[in-house]
Amino acid sequence: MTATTQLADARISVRHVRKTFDLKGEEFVALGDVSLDVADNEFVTVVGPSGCGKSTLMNILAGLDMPSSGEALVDGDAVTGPGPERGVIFQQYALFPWLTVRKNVEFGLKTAGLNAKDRREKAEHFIDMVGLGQFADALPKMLSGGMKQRCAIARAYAVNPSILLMDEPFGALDALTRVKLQEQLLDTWSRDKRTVVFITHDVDEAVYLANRVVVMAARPGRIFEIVDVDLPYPRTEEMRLSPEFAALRNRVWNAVYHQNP
Amino acid sequence: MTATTQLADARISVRHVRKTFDLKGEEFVALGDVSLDVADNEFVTVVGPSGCGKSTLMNILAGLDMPSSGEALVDGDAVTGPGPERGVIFQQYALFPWLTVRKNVEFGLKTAGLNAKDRREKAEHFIDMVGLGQFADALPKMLSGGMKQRCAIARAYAVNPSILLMDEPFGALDALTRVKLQEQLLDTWSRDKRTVVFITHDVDEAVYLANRVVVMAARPGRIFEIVDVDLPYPRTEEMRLSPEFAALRNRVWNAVYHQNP
Amino acid sequence: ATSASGGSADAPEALEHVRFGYIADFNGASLLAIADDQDLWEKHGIEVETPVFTNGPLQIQALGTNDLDFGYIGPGAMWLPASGQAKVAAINSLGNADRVIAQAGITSIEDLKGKKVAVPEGTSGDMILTMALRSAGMTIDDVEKVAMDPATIVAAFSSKQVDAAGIWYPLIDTIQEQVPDLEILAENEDFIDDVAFPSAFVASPSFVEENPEATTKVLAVLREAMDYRVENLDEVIELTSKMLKIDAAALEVEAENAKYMTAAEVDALTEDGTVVTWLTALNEYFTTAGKLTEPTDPTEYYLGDQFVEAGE
Amino acid sequence: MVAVTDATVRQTAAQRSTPQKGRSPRRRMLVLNLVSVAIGILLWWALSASGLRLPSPAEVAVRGWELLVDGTLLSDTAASLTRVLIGFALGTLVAIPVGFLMGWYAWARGLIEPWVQFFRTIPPLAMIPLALVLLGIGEEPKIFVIFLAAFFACVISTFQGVVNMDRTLINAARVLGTKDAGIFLRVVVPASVPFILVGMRVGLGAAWATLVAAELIAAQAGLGYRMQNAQLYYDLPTIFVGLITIGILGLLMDRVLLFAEHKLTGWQERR
Amino acid sequence: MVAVTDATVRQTAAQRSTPQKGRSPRRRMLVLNLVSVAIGILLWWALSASGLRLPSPAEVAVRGWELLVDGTLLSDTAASLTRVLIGFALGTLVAIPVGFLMGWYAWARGLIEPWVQFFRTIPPLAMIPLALVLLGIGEEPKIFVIFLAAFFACVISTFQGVVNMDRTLINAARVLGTKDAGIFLRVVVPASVPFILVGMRVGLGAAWATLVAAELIAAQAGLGYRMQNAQLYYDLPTIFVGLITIGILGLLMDRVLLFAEHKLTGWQERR
Ligand SMILES: Nc1ncnc2c1ncn2[C@@H]1O[C@H](COP(=O)(O)OP(=O)(O)OP(=O)(O)O)[C@@H](O)[C@H]1O
Ligand SMILES: Nc1ncnc2c1ncn2[C@@H]1O[C@H](COP(=O)(O)OP(=O)(O)OP(=O)(O)O)[C@@H](O)[C@H]1O
Ligand SMILES: [Mg+2]
Ligand SMILES: [Mg+2]
Repeated sequence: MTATTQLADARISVRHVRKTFDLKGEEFVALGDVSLDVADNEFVTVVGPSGCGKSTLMNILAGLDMPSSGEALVDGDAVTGPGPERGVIFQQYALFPWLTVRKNVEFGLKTAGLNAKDRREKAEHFIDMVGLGQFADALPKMLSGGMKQRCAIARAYAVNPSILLMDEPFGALDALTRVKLQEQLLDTWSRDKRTVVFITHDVDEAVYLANRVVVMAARPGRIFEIVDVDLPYPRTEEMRLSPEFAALRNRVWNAVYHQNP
Repeated sequence: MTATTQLADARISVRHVRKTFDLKGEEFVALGDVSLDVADNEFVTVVGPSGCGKSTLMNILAGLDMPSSGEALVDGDAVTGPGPERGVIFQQYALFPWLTVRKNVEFGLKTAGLNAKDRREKAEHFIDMVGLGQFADALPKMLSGGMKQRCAIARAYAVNPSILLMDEPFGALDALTRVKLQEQLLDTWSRDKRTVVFITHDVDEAVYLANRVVVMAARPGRIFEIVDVDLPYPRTEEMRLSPEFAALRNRVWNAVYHQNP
Repeated sequence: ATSASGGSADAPEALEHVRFGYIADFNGASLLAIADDQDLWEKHGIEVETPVFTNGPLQIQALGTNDLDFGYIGPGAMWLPASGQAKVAAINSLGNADRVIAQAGITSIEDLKGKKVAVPEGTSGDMILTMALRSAGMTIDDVEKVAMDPATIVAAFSSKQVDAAGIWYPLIDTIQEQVPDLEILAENEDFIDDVAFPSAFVASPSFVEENPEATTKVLAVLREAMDYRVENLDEVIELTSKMLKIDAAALEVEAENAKYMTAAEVDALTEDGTVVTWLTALNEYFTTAGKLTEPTDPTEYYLGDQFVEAGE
Repeated sequence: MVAVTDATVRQTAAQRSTPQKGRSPRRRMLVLNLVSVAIGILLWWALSASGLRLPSPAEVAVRGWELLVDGTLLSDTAASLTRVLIGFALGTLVAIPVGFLMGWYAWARGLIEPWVQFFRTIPPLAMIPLALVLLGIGEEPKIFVIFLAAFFACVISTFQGVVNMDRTLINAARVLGTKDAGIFLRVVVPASVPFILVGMRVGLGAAWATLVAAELIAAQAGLGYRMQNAQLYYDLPTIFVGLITIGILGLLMDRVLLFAEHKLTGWQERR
Repeated sequence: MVAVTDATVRQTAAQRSTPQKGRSPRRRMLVLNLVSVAIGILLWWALSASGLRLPSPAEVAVRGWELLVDGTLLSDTAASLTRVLIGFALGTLVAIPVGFLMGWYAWARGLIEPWVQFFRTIPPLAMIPLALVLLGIGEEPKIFVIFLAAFFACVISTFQGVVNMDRTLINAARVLGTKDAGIFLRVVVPASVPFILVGMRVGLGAAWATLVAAELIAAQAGLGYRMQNAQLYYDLPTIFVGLITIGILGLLMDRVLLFAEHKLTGWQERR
């Protein structure tokens, strides 16, 4: 079962993307015919069982991997490589181990050509935002897992991309920090009109943040169901406790739960 | 505020452990005077904000790092290095990238001196248990994040240690897989009389699994509160929905939430 | 090197620049030490540069690439001028330092049959061994020849890894300290009638052709120094020792084992054809040894006339 | 630049998903290699024709043919190859455990390092008299000199590989109950393979490069010996035949190492 | 074995938490170094006393003193050091971008690799005639020969470093908008530092070891030249003074590299 939506003004569109890997000589289908359109300023979350191809899909959108067939378009052009308009947060953080937190966050700013002072100011802002102020001069090896993840978030935010591709960005964070960062993300998203594709395992989180929740299924990796979330923004803590929210959460839960008998 | 419990028959006891790191010339207190006893066959979960010293504490228990002062005892002996009775699951998986999933799981069995056939059988069992059967011959680089984590879990389980030290072991797993593995863990824990120290960010998970939930606080890393979970085992899905569970969850939530004003 | 300033009365015009290579032993360096000490270069209007080399063939190569104008070679490298790669500008000395030595108990050349004999290929040590074997009616194939460089032979002979060697003083002195009872089976004088072991100064053919005057001036310097060397050998040893920073005692041994001639003596030997005979004999040796296929006539590469001329 | 980057992505993707196309980049590589060699030979020809005192490729080819026909080249190659192979094999075999000891145990490092550092700066030429006194004039001193060259190149690399190891993997092995010997064999060695292979490749070069020095020690045959001999007689074509033979043999052995590396480090995500 | 492992753990812990104690292991290392050197010298003394034809440490010390007093040692050292430093610096400076090109662009690899592989197996001794033909007898050919030795050791390492790079870091830089040049300078170079430093350390050894060969080319002064000269008269003490000076200089330069490495790779979790 494949769910497809075709939007006229899609910022991102994935058209019949198929991705196979060579797994010890056999062809392994990581993604089998995935199609998806994401509108401008849309917030899409992706949930699905481990190994269903979420990261693979994100790599293709980021331009780091090419589909075996089909194509991914961003702003109407086929994706052939990474672009500055797309910011990526990797599942494995991918911090530069030889740079301090500050230098990591400044990395993209330097590429963008900002001068030292602007870089520093901007980096400072995002480092404080993720609560790493005290560790601005620490190397990645001195950070805890959650702190590394926050550093990666600050790095991606700093270059101010109009599309954010986030692979389980809050997975290693405690509940409190997570809620804070969720709020911040929604805040910038609504203020700066970003387009977000957000992979998560937390169904609550998926519903709380999204315009639409994409539920994927495995073997082969495909879109199982797309759940529209009709709750208004800004979302509040009360909404989390509302029956509508519970209903949506259950729908997503069931979609994830019952796909694999 | 330091909460201390002294048990007579503690399997693990942490006595006034302090751990400092050198952070760019300054002394950073990762753990300041932590004391904790874990009884035999107890299931202790640890929650706390990112960077509060959970992994540091676990490294000390594992014998991979030494406290700056104080001591950690296992079965009454000071911990001076890793021991075969303590199995560890690392926050960063730490799979051997040159070995297949199967060989990774067999690694500890080979050290234990099992013959090839027994190793293979045992490995097969645990690989199937974490749902990686199809990927037994895949290298770590071919696995998704959640699959790597499951491989690390299988590797730790395979050597059958009587103490399990688990650092966010289910953090990268989808809800469904996570629940399955929680059940399996509780199952073996109660059947094989293990002692488990389990770090997590998921308050639900912490309450659902534990005899006691240790809530840590940061700056300096310390034990903020210990919440006894008086729910009977085996725990069921219904229990998760019970008011007692909700009350406990709220207590833990509040402990985590309100420690940092 | 000598400074360019303060030209002498003989040479008011611009000094000729000459690059003169040498090897840092007594035979190779003594004339340069004298010329330097006596300011002979300036006297003859030459500004000299004296790069030091560790062997002859490398200098010949440098002559060929125009990095050097003159050089110094031992008898073992004499086939290089004979194959047209350099001119022999002057004969320096007659070597008398080469010996075939053997471990105690080996008393004749004939005893060497089947024995391990170390030899630095393409040197006068190689030559004396070949001559010695030939004089006993043998060839190199009758012994087990092991090629090594000279310093290695010292180690090999001293530690009795080889039975015999074709080698020279002062290295033999060093060996003798370790193996006092070594036997000397042959020396240069044994073959004085057949072949001499002359060391020589060589020049780049193009330099000689293009700068005949400078060549003559250089030869004049050499002549003067040669005379001085014969007369003041002890002093020259001191001078050379200072220049090379080598113990005078070692140089003395070397000096004892060579024959030094005055310019006039060399003139005489040149004019009566003796020098050409030596060179021809060497060519024959090199041809039989397989190093040369078509040797040039020595008169074509020995600048005897110019040498004599330079004295007039 | 962007175009190239994209090409890389595409190629990676193609390689991963369609194995049957995997041969094409390899063939392209071979073509590039051949083009490069052809350019080199042309350059050489031009240089030798332009009056530089170099033998022309044709002269060298003729001389090579002569040496091949009269058997010299084969027997020389056999002699040299044997020496290099034995010396190199021994050198790396000893270097890997020694490098490990140095990287792993502070005491071993303290004791061994000064000597490794000291001896590896000493030219092989200078080692010859010592080798001869200690080992005679047979094959042993020659192999010993080559051994040293390979050893020193490889020991530094292995050491660095051990020192640079990811600690978490060692920790993972330790908590699985593995002791030092097991950690060495099963964790440190595989994880250091990239470094060890650098060491082996550099060591292989060093071994060949030392050959001439080694064959100063009373060699009866061998490429280095032949070249030295030729140098005395200024026989440039023979020297070139020797150089080219050594170059080609070195290249072939390097390919074998590269192949081994490919097999051994396939687990890495690499370009 | 277990005891040692535990000691390591403790030491790591101590180092991390109490910086003022950090000096103690370093001092211990120095003591071990000194012990090792002392043992070496004793062994040498014993060997020379036992009738092996080696000069005794005392003789060598006396000769060293003489050479020092008359200024020869200093001027030789200055001459050799200049050559090695220039050759080595040029070698590594060229090797790093070339190694990167080879690792990054398939075409560059295809074109360059055969020649790198070929030339690095060619002994420096055999390069001398060529160097002389091309560059004359000044400082250039000497520096060139040393340059080659350093270059080839370093280029292989850099290449390997680039090839073995963690792809995710490159991807991280690419999604931040960085182009090839930036990726090279800001990602590949720092990430390859451990490999590059192996190359530099091996290259440094190679540079010193090549010195003797380099100074065959009409050197006026220099340690290699002095040793060669001494060989004419089999002046072993002078040769030993040369060897030891080279060894010590090599050791010191290696320490500088190690120090640089420590600064540059402090970000790594290491033993
Ligand atoms: N290089 C590769 N070679 C072979 N198989 C691969 C490779 N990369 C990914 N795969 C396979 O593709 C599938 C999808 O992987 P992907 O990383 O996209 O999963 P995911 O949905 O992100 O899972 P998770 O939630 O665990 O991170 C997995 O089964 C994985 O084994
Ligand atoms: N090598 C080190 N040098 C300096 N500081 C360190 C080092 N290792 C850990 N720390 C600091 O110790 C603190 C505790 O780290 P730890 O990894 O134990 O946190 P954690 O509770 O596991 O956090 P998380 O939930 O994010 O994994 C952090 O602030 C971290 O910066
Ligand atoms: Mg993933
Ligand atoms: Mg942690």
